[in-house]
Amino acid sequence: MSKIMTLQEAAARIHDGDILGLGGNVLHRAPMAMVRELVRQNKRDLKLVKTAGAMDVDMLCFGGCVSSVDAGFISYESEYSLAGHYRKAVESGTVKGNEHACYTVISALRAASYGVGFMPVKGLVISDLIDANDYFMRVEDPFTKEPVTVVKAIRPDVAVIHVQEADEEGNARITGPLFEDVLFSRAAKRIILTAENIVHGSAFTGSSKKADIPHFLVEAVVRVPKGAAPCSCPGSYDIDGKNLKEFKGLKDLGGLNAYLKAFEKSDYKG
Amino acid sequence: MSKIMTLQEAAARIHDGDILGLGGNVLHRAPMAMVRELVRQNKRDLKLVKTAGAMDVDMLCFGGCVSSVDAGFISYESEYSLAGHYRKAVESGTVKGNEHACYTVISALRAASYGVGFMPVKGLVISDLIDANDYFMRVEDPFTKEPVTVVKAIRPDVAVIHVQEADEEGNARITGPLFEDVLFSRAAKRIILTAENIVHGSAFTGSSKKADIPHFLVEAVVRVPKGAAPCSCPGSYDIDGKNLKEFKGLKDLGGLNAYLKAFEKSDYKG
Amino acid sequence: MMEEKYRVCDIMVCAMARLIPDGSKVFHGVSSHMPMIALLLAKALHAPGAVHLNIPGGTDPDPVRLKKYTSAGPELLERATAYFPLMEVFDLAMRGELDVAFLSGIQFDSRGNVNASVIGDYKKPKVRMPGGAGSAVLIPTAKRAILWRTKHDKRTFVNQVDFVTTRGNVERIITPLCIFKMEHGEMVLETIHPTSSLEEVEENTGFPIKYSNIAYTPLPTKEELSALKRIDPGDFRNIEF
Amino acid sequence: MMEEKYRVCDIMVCAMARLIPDGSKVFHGVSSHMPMIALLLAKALHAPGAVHLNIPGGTDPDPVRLKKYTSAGPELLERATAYFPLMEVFDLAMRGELDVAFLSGIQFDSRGNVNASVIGDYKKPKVRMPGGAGSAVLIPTAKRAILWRTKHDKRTFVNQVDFVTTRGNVERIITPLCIFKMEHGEMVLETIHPTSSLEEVEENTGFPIKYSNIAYTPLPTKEELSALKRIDPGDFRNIEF
Repeated sequence: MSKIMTLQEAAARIHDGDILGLGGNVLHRAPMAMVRELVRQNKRDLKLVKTAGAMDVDMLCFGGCVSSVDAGFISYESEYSLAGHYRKAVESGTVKGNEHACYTVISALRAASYGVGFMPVKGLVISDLIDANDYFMRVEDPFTKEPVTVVKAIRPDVAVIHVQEADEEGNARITGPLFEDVLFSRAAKRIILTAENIVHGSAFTGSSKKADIPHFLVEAVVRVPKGAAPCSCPGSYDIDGKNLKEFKGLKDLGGLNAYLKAFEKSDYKG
Repeated sequence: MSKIMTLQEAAARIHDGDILGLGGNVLHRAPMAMVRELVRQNKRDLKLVKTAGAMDVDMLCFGGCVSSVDAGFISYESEYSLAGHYRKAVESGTVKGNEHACYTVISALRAASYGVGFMPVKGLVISDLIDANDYFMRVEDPFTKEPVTVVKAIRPDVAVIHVQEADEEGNARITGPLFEDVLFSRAAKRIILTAENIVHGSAFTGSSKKADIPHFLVEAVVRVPKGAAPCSCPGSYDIDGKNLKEFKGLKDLGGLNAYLKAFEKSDYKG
Repeated sequence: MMEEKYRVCDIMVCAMARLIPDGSKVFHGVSSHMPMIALLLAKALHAPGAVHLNIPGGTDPDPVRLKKYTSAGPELLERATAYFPLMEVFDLAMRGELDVAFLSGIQFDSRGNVNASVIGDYKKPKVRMPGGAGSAVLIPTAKRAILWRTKHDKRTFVNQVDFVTTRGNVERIITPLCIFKMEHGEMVLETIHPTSSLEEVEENTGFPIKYSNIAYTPLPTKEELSALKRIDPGDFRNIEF
Repeated sequence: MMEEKYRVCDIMVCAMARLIPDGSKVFHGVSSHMPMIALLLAKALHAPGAVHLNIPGGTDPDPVRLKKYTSAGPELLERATAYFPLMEVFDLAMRGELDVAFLSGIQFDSRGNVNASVIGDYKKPKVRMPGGAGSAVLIPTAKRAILWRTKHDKRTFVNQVDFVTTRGNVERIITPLCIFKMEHGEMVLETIHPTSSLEEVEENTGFPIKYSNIAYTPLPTKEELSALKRIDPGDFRNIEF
């Protein structure tokens, strides 16, 4: 059964208020085409989840689509530096910045993927984060009676993952680093894939490198070549630094809309 | 730094009383050469851990090497059927049969690999196993206040894993099903590899399929072609049914010793 | 009603196959030739989109040749689409997304209790069984837990199991004589195999047989039998007998 | 003491490299060009057996060309021996087996508290920082947590951090002016870079400087500088300045 649809159709399956997991890491394999479409569709109240986000989180904050961000790190790394829109949104109180260690995001996603409500985390020992956030709690190890911090499960309503190859049923293979994407594909209730290339299923059955994400976890597949640009897509393209700088220079929503408009042809060519 | 050593030397690193994880699953890629050597070296009081064991667990029970078995299933599957020595050892009280669901072994190993003392397990709801075993406990989810069963971490002192390829530093690649072996390599304190082939490290660095087990987790590497026989080793050989039947027909320790003797040349050829 | 030419193993496997809807995610474990073959049969006939999940982790394998000695071998990775091994299948079930799990046990009672552990005292048992493998966590979590057992006698179907490895959520138990179905917490006779009879079921069951009407398990069709020969030329569906 | 031809970034990177013993398992994360290059330098010189762990998961990569914009890119899988991604590195640390973690923060006080989170109220902060990434769990669990920061002023080295992202187990902090070392729960001046002075350190630090004797950070050797040119021809070790 083909799950191929347009970017617009797939984005329409992400609803205001959803907990949204974003694949990739910092400027690598972020699902940028979907992020752009979510801004175009004027989504509201998205609750973002990612270990280390950058332009994706920043753009959604710029677009006013976000009510909270659960993450360990939000920045463009050293060359492109701070995520100004995210920062301003948290400082102005329009977005709740739920700080995690990257590992507690992983632990929270592991809990969701194991169907349990929480996960013990060894390393979170002394931190103001524990008392400042209701998703951390200090409990007693039931066997050793030692204190241990636990993190509450995060089960995204939907996760968007950009992959290099998917077949029309949703089997997908990632080239290069997996980051937390395979974990997201297990932890989230629904998975939307954007893919550089739609391949025939025999690409997986005939290879020793099987699909990383099996079709039965996937709800929608969108063909979007350059779907991670201007971020990198390992094996396909590196970042587009000029475009990144252009985005970082945008002053207002008018500028953002024009920027998004310029991507439409590429994002919709499918 | 080369970690290559003889089977005898590697087996000497497994001590009486150790919690011993065994790689592979039922009759596939079990570390049989090491199992044979442990019996030859007359190990005692080993606490075995495996999701689904067969000849490996049965032989160690036959040799009197075992004090407990934590597992979900011990049997040779349908054609070769029951694990008689294991069964007798538990029924006579010389071996403690700590029954798990296979998944609770996995959960216990996950806890160890995450450095925590326990792991919540969704599915273990109604079962006499919970009260019969001190490694299960019913607790309250600290967030939802719902009841949940937790399993105590199992951190093997050492795990023995038979792989198709390893380099002399201990980087190792598994062909075919991984079973729980990668998890064992993270959960156990020390890892001993037996390998069909010793390859050059460039086999991993030059390939897109990297090592499944990195060298820094590994303490010893032993070259043992046919090291899983008479069990199967995917990509290398299938089971030796005749030998399996011979083993199952053994009546006493004298028979076992003769059987083990016959393997010495093959096990020690290195 | 007796049909000489039909074998119980074929009746059981076909019955199991028909319980698999198209598109469902289905797991079988070790020592599970009958459900493995049933699943391959279902996929070959009415349920091409059923998802075959197994221990080695090959999703929807297309194995050249099944093995007689194992249902957890590397051939289940052959021409598979994705790698989704045992631990992930368990996780899937824990998330409530596993549609069908085929499991077994050694003792069953009329209230859906399953014993795969011990006869006698747990610490020093009279009989130590192989163990429940996935049963204790999969029977409660799979949307549908379908059990099969190739023995049907009063030591297997008992009034009260010696040890509750797990309880509840058993949908059906397929035996050499009949199919039981759980209804309102109680095991009810659903159909009798045409190779058996109500009397035989009653004589070999350690609890009183309840039923609303007497129905018979449909016999394998020609199409099913011919597909079975192709899928299982070694007749491994018969090894438990 | 001032040596015109030496750059602070080289002094810092060489100091970090020398803290890496041969055979140790070392992790760096995002925004971490300096420790990444320090680790590659250590491996090229005195610590060939140090294990390079990173976010993309390439163990001991031999990247053709580092990238200016990232220390978490796919080039860190190039010619790597094993795939051991971020979540596994965290697990390794939780098991007490990660030898060295290079981390950072925005504010530090003399008792080893690290703030990478916020200035002001956590819920509605005056300044929302990028976040501690791995710091909150790695600083307590790595055998050695080594911090670096390319700013050294009174807003960075404060009397009391605004928010404790994590505390304790900080071994050293390497700054553009000096190296601090934690001793008995207190940050002590270990060495001053030859490009700086005690006065400069004191003027730019928000807590009183403690030291037992005045020592200077050894300058980069010719061998180190020449290896640095080979490893980091793009001079990415300087991008934080």
